[in-house]
Amino acid sequence: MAVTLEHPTYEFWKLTIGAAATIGIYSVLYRETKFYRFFEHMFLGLAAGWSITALWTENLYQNWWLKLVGSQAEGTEKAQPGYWAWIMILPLGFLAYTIFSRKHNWLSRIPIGILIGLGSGQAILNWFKLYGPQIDNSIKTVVPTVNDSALVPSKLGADAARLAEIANNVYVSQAINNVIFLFTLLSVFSYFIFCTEFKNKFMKSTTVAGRLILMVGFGAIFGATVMTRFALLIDRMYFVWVEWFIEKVLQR
Amino acid sequence: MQYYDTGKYHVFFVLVLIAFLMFNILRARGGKSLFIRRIAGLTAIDEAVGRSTEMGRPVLMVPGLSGLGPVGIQAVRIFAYITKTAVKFSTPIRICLAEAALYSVAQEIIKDVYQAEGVPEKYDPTSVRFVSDRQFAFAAGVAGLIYRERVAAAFLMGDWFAESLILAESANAVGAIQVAASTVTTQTPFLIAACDYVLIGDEFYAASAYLSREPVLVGSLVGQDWAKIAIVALVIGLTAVSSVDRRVSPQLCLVDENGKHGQALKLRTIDGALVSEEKEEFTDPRYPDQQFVKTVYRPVEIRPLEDNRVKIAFTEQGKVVEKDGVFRNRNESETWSKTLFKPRTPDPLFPPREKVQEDTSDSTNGGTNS
Amino acid sequence: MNEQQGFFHFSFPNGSPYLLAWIIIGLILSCGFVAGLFFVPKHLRRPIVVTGTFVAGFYFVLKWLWPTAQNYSETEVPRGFVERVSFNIEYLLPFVSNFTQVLAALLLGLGISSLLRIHFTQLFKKHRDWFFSLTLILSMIAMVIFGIWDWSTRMGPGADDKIAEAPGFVNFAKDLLFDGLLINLDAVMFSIIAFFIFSAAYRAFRIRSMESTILLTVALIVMLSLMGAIVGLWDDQVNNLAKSTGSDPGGIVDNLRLTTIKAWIQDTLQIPSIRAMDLGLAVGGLAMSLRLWLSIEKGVSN
Amino acid sequence: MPEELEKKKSFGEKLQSVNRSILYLILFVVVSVPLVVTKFLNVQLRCKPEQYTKDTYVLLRNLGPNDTIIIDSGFTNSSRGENGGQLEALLRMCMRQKVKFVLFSSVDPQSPQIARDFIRKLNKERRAKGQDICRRWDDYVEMGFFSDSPTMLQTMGEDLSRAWANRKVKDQQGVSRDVFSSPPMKNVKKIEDFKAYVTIAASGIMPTIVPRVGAKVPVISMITGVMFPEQYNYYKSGQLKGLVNGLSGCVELETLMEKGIDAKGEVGGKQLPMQAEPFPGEQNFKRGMAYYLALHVALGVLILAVVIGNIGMFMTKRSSR
Repeated sequence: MAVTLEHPTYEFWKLTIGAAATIGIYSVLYRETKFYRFFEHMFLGLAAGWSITALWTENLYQNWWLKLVGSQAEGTEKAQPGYWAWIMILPLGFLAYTIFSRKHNWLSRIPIGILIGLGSGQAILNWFKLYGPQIDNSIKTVVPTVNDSALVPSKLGADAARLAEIANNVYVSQAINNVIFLFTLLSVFSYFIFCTEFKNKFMKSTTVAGRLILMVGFGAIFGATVMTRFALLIDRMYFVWVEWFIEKVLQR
Repeated sequence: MQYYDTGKYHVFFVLVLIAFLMFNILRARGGKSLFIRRIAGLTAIDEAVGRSTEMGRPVLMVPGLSGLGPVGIQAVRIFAYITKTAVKFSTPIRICLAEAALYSVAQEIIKDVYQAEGVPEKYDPTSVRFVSDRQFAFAAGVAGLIYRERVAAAFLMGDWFAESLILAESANAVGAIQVAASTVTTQTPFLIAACDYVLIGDEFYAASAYLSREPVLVGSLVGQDWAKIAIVALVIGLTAVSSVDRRVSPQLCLVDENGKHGQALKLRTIDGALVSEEKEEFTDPRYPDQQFVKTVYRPVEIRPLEDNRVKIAFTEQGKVVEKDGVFRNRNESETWSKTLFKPRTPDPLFPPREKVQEDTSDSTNGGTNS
Repeated sequence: MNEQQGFFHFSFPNGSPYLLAWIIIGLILSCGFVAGLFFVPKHLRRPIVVTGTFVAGFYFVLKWLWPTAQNYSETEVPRGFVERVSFNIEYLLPFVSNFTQVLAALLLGLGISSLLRIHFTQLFKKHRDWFFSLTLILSMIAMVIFGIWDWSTRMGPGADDKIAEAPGFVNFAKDLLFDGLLINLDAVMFSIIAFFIFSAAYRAFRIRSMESTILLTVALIVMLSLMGAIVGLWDDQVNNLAKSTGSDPGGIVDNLRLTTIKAWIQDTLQIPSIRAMDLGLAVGGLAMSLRLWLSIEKGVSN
Repeated sequence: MPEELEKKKSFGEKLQSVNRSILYLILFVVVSVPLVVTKFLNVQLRCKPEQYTKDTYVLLRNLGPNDTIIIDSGFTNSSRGENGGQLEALLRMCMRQKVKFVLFSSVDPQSPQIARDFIRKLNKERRAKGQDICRRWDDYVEMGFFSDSPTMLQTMGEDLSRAWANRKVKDQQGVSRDVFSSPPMKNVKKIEDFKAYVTIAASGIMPTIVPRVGAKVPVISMITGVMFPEQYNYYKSGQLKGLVNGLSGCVELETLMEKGIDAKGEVGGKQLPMQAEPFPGEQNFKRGMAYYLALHVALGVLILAVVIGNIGMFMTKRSSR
């Protein structure tokens, strides 16, 4: 049988190297050792190397080279013409490297300026698409539309029409929640007003409340994030203990 | 496209915000002095730099993974100010970047700072360094630098992602003062947990204005406040409107049947009365032997008009009735308002265009090759 | 390609001599243009940069403001001026995106050169860390060589499958460097955060001030609500309570469920607070983009 | 720190200032042990699916062999702990329901490779079980990595045929052919023809995707817990049709695959017609459940540590009074 990338012996050594790297990096938790430094620099080197590789294989080849020289017909695919004008981007790009010259480094600002322009233009273009719905969604009804029950009735066993009715009415409790929602939004906003120092008592307290409620949001984020971090650690440990040690070394 | 995606008024709204910004920028440029309130975290900068001067250890500045964009450049502007202070005490600085383009900008800006302070010879080009554009390689590299050079102050400001805590805790471990700011709200709590001073949210954009007091920046900061107030006003106003009219005027709204997609839409007025309803027997392929009955609410036609108004035709006791009404996203479970923005049904206002002959569409359009 | 008669065209079929000729001409032309820039007088420099920035941004701003016809498709003829313009805006989009990527990609060298500069100096000055700098440089070179080589072996129909059956040395090398090392190093560095979060939480979560207390409490609730077993036990208690009080499960008792409490916190407090913060940042970002686009931000274009 | 200093400390102070490396060691142990335990005697903890997970499941479970979805898998090994389980569950559902999918990544160039490995792994399983496997070109196509996702997605949202013009994918013989000629794209002419756009990522790419394609195709986001609160906004504002929250979300999905959702929306309920069937007789609890116990223990220990720290603080306060 030909030795493939799935060959057990190869896989074993691959995983072993992975495990070694794991321990090497974790050693920094104890202190910054030579062991860590070695893996850190290897990491940086590999990363840089991969960036260069990907620069050609993932980006320039597809987006520049093929467009420049075109392609022959292949399979069911018809040939693509080459657009010679793409060559003109090279000198423009290399203008950026004038940054190392003391005399002409202003030229490097041309390509960079263009990139900045493109970036900020797109930011303006997508601004409302991104934040509009969020504003739109902050508009809630603060007056209940029905008074028959304060709480939202149970949805269990309700038929579609009833569900729709529940979904489309604002009950007293919801109205209260919406008021809280609105207050939260406004108080946090008030905390981020910079052009004035709030003098009157109400606004002062609102600002303080805004900061406190922010902490609620942060707390929730923290709680949610802890799960991810632990999940990733667990996965690493799973790799080291189960996938490598138990399954490969102990062959269980 | 925005006209159809979000309606004219939304574009108008953004234009208003932009107008506020420009107006205030011009006003400030015109020499009008504007007030900015104190921002707590920023007063710590001098303290931190001073401390690292005493200890003779470098000041570390990292803009996270920010690329060449608003955030990254904003961060570098703040670093420029910090560098200015550091140059005064000739404290060594380290700026670690994760993007090549931003690296070149930062190098320029920092070099200019040394020039402006009259000590261009003191500028060490390796003090501004590109570490890696790969998130965790970057984190590993900067963490290593923190441990090796035992930085005395760390400024972590910009687009922070998972790596934030790695750097914050490493810096904490070597006992550095840390001032942090993140535009990525999900990372702020960790910076709060691990750092000494944190600029929350918008304070990051306020910082450079606060520090440099440049008219343009101050003006735009005031403009930002106006814009925020405008947003608040919009929210309050529309809340009031919606609360009232939702209370009094019956409106149309579409309900997606038990949350599933691609199902018949139900049409009812806001006071709960059904507009059009048919009972329908159906079988589910999964249970061939059983018959189910469901009520189907099927508008005949939904034609979007401008700014969220739609005309709806539906059958009422057999005959077709037309109504039009305003649609606003009333409760989060509803998602139709998004689909209403872009009409699915061909719009009668736009009769189909005539077709061009095939395959003359390519070339003749420099390099577009779409 | 029925327009091959005539010397000037924007595009030529792959491998045609005209294409090569025009590529060379294009190169000469653009180099000439760039060379011309070297002799631009001082007072014209800023205007050039500013114009470049403005024009680049203007495309998207125009795309934003210009009314776009519905269901644009290349096979249709525009009606009137407005549609013609909007059609062209749409038509340019892929080109602009490509242009952005390529230009941004060409700048990577700046970063790499900075990296190499630092480590080569360490290497040649026999700095105490010279060995590690050597490691960095070697692993970088190795990755580039094997990365590109491996990629080139995967060109052409069926190559991937052939390699899957009988990979060559280069494929092993790349697999080892990339999947074996780089990917794992990524994962390790990511997972190490768990340790830091642990120590940070232990240090920071003290009931000292109002703020930290709130942070702590909410975090605890959310954490508990992520532990299915805990949630299960808790909900059982709530169900029993509901039964004993005889209230329907949708009723008031239901609000005591851990997930309900968490959901309430998220919907009523977290969402608006974070949203307000995000909108603040959004406005800041808008202002910054505007300043950058119009080049009134100091230090970047002047 | 030196011994004598250690001695001077009161018990309360000690509780407050446990050495970092000790904390790290504790965490290391409490994470490792449960994993091994689960490995050998598979523990199954209970779990209560959230509404957004249910939405996801309902949407995906009701797809059929003629439906095509987009799987935008943007994660690398570094977030495998959460996204890996999610992708595994998703692929299992697709394979069992014969749902066709278009696989690409708008986030990271390596992600396609990772996804490929997952498919290979699952196919190995299916072969072992004697089920038919999921074939490239017939059942799914790989579009690779879109290096400039924002603009690519923009174009996709506006005109798919233009966005994917001249995009080649490999067929079973490995010959590159036009993507639109592949079986999964049989019924797909424009973005609306996809039944869902499922993105699995560790980064906040939702702001990129939602405004560009969100209005035209139901977007489902399988995300790490970190991104959850941010993405939850999009779910609440209806821009996301489904959401899977990290590891717990993954376990929820597995639970739903085991139990299904009935007409009333109850998990494991029997009221017909089911909103979403379970997968009876299949092995539904996989990676998610393998990690679940360890997660519980780790979180427990974290809470304990916080409590101990606070106790220590109060003890010192009292003694200083």
